[in-house]
Amino acid sequence: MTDADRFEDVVKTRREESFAEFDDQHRGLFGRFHHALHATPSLVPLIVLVSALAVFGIVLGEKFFSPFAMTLILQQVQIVGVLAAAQSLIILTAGIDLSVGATAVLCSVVMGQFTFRYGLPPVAAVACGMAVGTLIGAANGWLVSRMKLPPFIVTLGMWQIVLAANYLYSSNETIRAQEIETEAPFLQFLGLKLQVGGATLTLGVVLMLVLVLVLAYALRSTAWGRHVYAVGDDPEAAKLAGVNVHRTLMSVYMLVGFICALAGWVMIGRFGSVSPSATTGVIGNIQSITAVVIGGISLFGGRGSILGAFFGALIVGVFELGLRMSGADPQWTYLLIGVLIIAAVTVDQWIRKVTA
Amino acid sequence: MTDADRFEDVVKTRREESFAEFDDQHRGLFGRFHHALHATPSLVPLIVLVSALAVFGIVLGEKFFSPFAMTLILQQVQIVGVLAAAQSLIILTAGIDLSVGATAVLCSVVMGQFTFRYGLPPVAAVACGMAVGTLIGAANGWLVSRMKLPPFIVTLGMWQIVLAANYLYSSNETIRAQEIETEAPFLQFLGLKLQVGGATLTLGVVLMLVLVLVLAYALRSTAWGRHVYAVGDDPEAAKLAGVNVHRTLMSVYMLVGFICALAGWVMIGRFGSVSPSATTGVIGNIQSITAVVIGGISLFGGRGSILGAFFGALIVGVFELGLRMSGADPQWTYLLIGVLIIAAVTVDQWIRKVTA
Amino acid sequence: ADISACLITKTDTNPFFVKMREGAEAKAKELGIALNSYAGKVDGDNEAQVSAVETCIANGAKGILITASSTSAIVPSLEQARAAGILVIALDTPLDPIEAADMTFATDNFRAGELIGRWAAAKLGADAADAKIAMLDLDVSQPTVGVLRDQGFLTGFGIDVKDPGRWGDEDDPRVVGHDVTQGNEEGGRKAMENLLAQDPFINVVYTINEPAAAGAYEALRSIGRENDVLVVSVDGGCPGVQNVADGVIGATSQQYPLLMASKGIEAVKAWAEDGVKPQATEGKDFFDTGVTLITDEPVDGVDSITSQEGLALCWG
Amino acid sequence: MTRPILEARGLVKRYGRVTALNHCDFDLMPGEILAVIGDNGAGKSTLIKALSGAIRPDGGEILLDGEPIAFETPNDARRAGIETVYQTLAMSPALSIADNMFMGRELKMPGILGSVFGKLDRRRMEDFAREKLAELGLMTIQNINQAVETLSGGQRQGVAVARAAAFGSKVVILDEPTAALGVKESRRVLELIQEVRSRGIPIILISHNMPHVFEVADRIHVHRLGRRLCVIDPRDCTMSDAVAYMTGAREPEPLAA
Amino acid sequence: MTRPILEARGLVKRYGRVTALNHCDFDLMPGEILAVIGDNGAGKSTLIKALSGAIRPDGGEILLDGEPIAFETPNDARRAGIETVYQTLAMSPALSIADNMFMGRELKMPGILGSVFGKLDRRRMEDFAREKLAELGLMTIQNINQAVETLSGGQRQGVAVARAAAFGSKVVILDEPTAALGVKESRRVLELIQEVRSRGIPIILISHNMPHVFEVADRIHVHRLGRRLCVIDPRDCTMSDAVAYMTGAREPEPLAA
Ligand SMILES: Nc1ncnc2c1ncn2[C@@H]1O[C@H](COP(=O)(O)OP(=O)(O)OP(=O)(O)O)[C@@H](O)[C@H]1O
Ligand SMILES: Nc1ncnc2c1ncn2[C@@H]1O[C@H](COP(=O)(O)OP(=O)(O)OP(=O)(O)O)[C@@H](O)[C@H]1O
Ligand SMILES: O[C@@H]1[C@@H](O)[C@H](O)OC[C@H]1O
Ligand SMILES: [Mg+2]
Ligand SMILES: [Mg+2]
Repeated sequence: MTDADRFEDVVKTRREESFAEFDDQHRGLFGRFHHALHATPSLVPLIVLVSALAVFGIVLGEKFFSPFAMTLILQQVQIVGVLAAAQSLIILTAGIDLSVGATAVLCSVVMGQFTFRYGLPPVAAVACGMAVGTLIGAANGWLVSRMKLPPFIVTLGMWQIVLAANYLYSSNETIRAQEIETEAPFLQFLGLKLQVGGATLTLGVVLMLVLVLVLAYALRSTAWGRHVYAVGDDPEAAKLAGVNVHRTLMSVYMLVGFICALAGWVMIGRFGSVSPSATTGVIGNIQSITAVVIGGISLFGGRGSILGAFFGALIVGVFELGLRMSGADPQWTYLLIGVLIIAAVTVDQWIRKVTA
Repeated sequence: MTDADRFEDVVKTRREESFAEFDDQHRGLFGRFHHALHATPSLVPLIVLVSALAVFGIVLGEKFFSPFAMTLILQQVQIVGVLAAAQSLIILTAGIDLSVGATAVLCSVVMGQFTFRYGLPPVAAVACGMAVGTLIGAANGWLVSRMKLPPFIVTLGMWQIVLAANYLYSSNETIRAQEIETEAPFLQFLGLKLQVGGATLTLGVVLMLVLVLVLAYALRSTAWGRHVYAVGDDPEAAKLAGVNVHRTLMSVYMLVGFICALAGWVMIGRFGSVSPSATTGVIGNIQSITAVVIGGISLFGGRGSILGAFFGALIVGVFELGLRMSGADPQWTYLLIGVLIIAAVTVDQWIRKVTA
Repeated sequence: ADISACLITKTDTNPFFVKMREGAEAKAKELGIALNSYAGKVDGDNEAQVSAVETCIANGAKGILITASSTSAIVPSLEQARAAGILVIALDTPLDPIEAADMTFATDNFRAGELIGRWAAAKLGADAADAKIAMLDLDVSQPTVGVLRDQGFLTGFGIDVKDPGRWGDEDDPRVVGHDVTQGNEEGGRKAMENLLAQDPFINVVYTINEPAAAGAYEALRSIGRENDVLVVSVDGGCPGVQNVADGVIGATSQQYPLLMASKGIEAVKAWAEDGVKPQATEGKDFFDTGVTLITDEPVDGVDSITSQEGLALCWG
Repeated sequence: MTRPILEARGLVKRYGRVTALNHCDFDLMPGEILAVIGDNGAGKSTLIKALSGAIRPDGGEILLDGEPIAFETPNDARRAGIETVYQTLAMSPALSIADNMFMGRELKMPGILGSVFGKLDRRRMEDFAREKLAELGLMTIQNINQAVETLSGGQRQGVAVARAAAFGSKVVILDEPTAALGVKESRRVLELIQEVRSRGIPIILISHNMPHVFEVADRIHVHRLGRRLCVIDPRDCTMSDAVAYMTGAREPEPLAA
Repeated sequence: MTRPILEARGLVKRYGRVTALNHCDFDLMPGEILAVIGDNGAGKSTLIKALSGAIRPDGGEILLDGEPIAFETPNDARRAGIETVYQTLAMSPALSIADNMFMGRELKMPGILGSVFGKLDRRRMEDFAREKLAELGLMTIQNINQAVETLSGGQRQGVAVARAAAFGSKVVILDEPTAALGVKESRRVLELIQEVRSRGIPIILISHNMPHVFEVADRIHVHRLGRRLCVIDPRDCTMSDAVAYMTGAREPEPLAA
């Protein structure tokens, strides 16, 4: 061994070492708050949500703070909420899905038409709807993962295909609520109401809540969830680290297709009827992406929590109902919602910054 | 100096060295093609474009290959083409602009209303339109660069704000082509026609072509262009390397706002009238993004060329006209365009792969 | 004001609805009623209308005036509203079933189409047998107004429409094709160009509304065919009637949104104060606010007024 | 003569106009530490990427235990027991240290929680990660749940090395594992390498640190201009010889070592 | 006694619960090569990021030529003549070598082409880049228009070092410039450092390579647990002393060097 090597001898003998520690400078209430924000990123949209509720509550009084209005918000966001859960999954993988809304509408049409056109039992028709959704998701996933096409383009194309197929297949005929109610009430299952005082919860709302919680658990606490984040963070690194990127992406896209079909079923519950021209087909994608981004999930993938997306959907819902109830003119409402979208994210950024 | 260091002595004496060279294995035609593809990424969408032209030409014959139909495509894509040029700039910085279409429409309304409501000379009204566009761009840029908000959210909010402002300001009143023609023909300036045989070029088309070429030059051959790419590639690295990221982003967003205003002027030329409810306000963003992505610019920024985006816009234009001429009904056209968007990008990926 | 009412339109990006709202607002002010207006984001936006109805219930409105985007899908929500004691009036577009509203104040859209169809056929005379017709419709989702006017036009022109519930299924060779316009100038021009590329000898153009007609005219003008093609439309907005006067549009069917709106507001007041519901037009199941053909080249067998007269009645 | 456990014949890899591997041969013997040295850009990383399934070579073949193999993905190689630390480290920046160490081989909770609900055993993974980092002397890591992107350059490298050493079963490949490491941490990595070898697992070590290479390697593969120039025995050669070969200052005798 | 050209007093920087700089002092004398050594994660990179405007410290002050300064961006530091090679290299992966070297200080064509049309002088920039790389002995780079992301780890580092050395006018800061470099390339960097110093420009060199540090440094700043532990003179101390200080095996006498 040569001379110059010997300086390494110093480190050859091991000493007792402990992990470095410094005084924690951020004690007290602010320190805790600070730490909580770091540990739970979805806290920020939650704060924005609570503030929005407070402001409208003060302006509109008990008309707004009634159990009726509060649960009405949940009912009004249930479709977007379910779609936002699906969209979150895709965005976490650094993708984007423009076809979610159209898929939901097509699936609801399949559920309806399979029952009324082909006389399938409603349960089977609902299952077929789920299958169609999952298949569409699988097609998206395969194009993204195997053919390496950009998700934006794949789902843009799929959006148009699904929407046009939906119009063509249904001949644009609405199945009326009255018919469904008498002949296939199961289709409206998710519209069942649980009334507690003035508060009204539908099964669709319950489904949304359960879905969000289950997905939050899966993303946080299972290997699959970790893989979803890793793939979104850096797919190349994930592949080298031994994640089966293809399988992860396929599972995400198929699950998303399935959730979209659920959203389609929720739509039947909420509107009673099956309508191929439901606007969700056209603007469901932008609505769900808005919720996701307001909820703090990065469009570049790998960062954010699905709870955040849910709060994002609620934030928009609160703004919309609040503004409508204050009687703002529709264009002013749109304009204000535009302002508030930007403001919500500004507040989010600001909170993150002062507590960084 | 110790013993072990001495191995470095070998490299202390410098020897004549030349850069490593290997046999170029890719000679011949394929080799050149191969190299050209690598050097010029916009070649791939160009190939897709030419193939699409060829296919429709074979199917439809000279009806399609007429100077009339060929220049009609240019006229039909002129607005999307201009917006796609703007969108490319933003996407190169790893942003996205959902407000381009709405901004164009608002600017055209400003040009019209300033002339007819306030009696400004048309030239001044056009200048005001440009100023409004640039201001909107500046607002977007400031929120993105200074407030560090995600471009998607900023421009989503701005889209709603601008669109609503457009309806509110104009009370949705159209200014008729006949009125403009008699009282303020300058507003329709970009609609002027250059007729050569059956071919019809408008000044708007010429503007689009010049704009694309100028931007291509600026991106490729000026320091500003390099900075745009660097900011999109890795803003952190660009900042550390000495790029003024804020100034670069502001310049891009303001320029984009200005180009949107140009698109608004092009719209007046094309439609003759000024209409606040033009569809471009609602779907101009998706159309331009589609063109950009089909043209091979990465949504993650820093990669791609603006010429590609222009070819992307043409590809969609060719598909649309070709399908309509073959008599496909609108719903099927819609569906097929979805398929073709995916197919175009698949071919693009495939060419890149076999020549990688 | 302790009486409050809601106006829910399909969108508020269409001058038709903008004027309707202005009419309602003016009347509401006059009668001392508080009016909240809502609108969908795009044509066909049922979701936004459902949310709007729910908001009206939460706000304790006395009456809802609605132009339904989806005539049947909105019905369950309106039933809820009626159950809460709210008077529901359908404007412009009848609900499905029509009894889902307490009353309907509307144009007969099929008839509006039929009038311009008959006019165009009569204008062409014998040439109608080998006309080449371009159909510029609203949207691929085939909203009901669009279908009714399209099918009305074809019926009036003497073409077998097959299923009257959808456009595009007829097989008469005189129909060159359908394309969609989104009801504005931009869409009108592009759709016209597309159909002209398909068949340059088109000589009759049906358009869903007047902005689409103006766009189609620009496309015709750019190839110098503006003088030998008949363009017909529906609406009767002031710019549209002016376009009839200028020869851009041959004939248009005028409807009366301000009338619908003011009638609706009056009905709400009557309901809130005296508990009475409005009555339908004799012999119809709705209150017909009327439709009038406007043209400066009248033909035999179709009643019409001139553009000069039309301008006095136009809206927007 | 024993068979190589991993060998490659005539590997070729081109990137556009750049030739990264130019008919390259390679042999790894059972139980040995094989160092790979060469100039920057000589093609060392490309070689090991080909061996570990991260890229597919344009030509040539790879044999594991004498059998030709074609890994489609790094996962295939991993399943065959080949564990690699890439020069780029291959970590998910936003995930924690423990998440990264167990990526693709997460530990589940015992019982129904793990088997049915797939719940991860955070605690066990964190403890394991902390222990492995302590073994490498990386005591400046203050928080095991820190995202990898917030680690210093050397800390990050330490995590990657700890991962490979902990899980490799057949071959461990290390591409410049000590480049960003401090004196103490490098020393620990060298010890770790020797410990892994003493478990009978052969190691491929790419390094620019000649004293380290000569200290631990059994054989040294000298890479130059995309191919194996020669293989030398550190007991027969000096560092100066090695450097002279790899920089092209001297030509090796035909069939060296 | 001469004034330090660049100094820092009591710098503090925290990341959430992690303390990266803990009341750290720093001095750089005119014309010297100052080495900074320390364990992984000791806070060396954080220190130089604070000095070069890449991060803003939570506390403490920085003085340039005795004047307090507060750089808002790296650009400010650069304009003041401080050129830095960051550990992460700070390059735009998709851009070419020449583009990266001239980022922010591009050369324009002579005449109207340059002044009015802002046309870049590609040729001149490429020739310059090629020449600087050749000086570092990076001869494996086959194509000067290659995107930086396609370079090997060492090649990439070489480009960053060449950039800083070519443009630094007041202070040059190098954060582990030779970590990924080969023997020959590292040697060239050391020569380059000495050459820069001979131009009268002081240099801060962070490195884990003790022989290199002791070969070129005039003074050595030993960093430990987020602060300066001591400054030692390489002529009075051995490498073993240095390593003992930085790893905490030995405590320095108060006020060493
Ligand atoms: N993805 C790629 N595209 C183009 N060229 C590449 C790519 N990857 C590597 N190269 C080129 O291949 C050659 C070999 O690179 P490689 O990374 O294998 O070198 P290395 O021997 O590992 O160097 P170092 O010691 O610096 O890590 C280099 O010239 C490099 O520029
Ligand atoms: N952005 C960040 N967020 C959180 N912690 C950080 C961040 N950057 C650095 N740190 C922490 O600060 C400490 C000092 O990091 P730094 O990069 O300065 O170390 P270093 O001395 O340069 O180490 P090395 O020699 O490994 O490069 C480390 O514990 C690191 O984990
Ligand atoms: O009647 C309305 C019509 O005038 C407008 O143009 O489109 C929507 C219709 O409901
Ligand atoms: Mg390498
Ligand atoms: Mg460091």
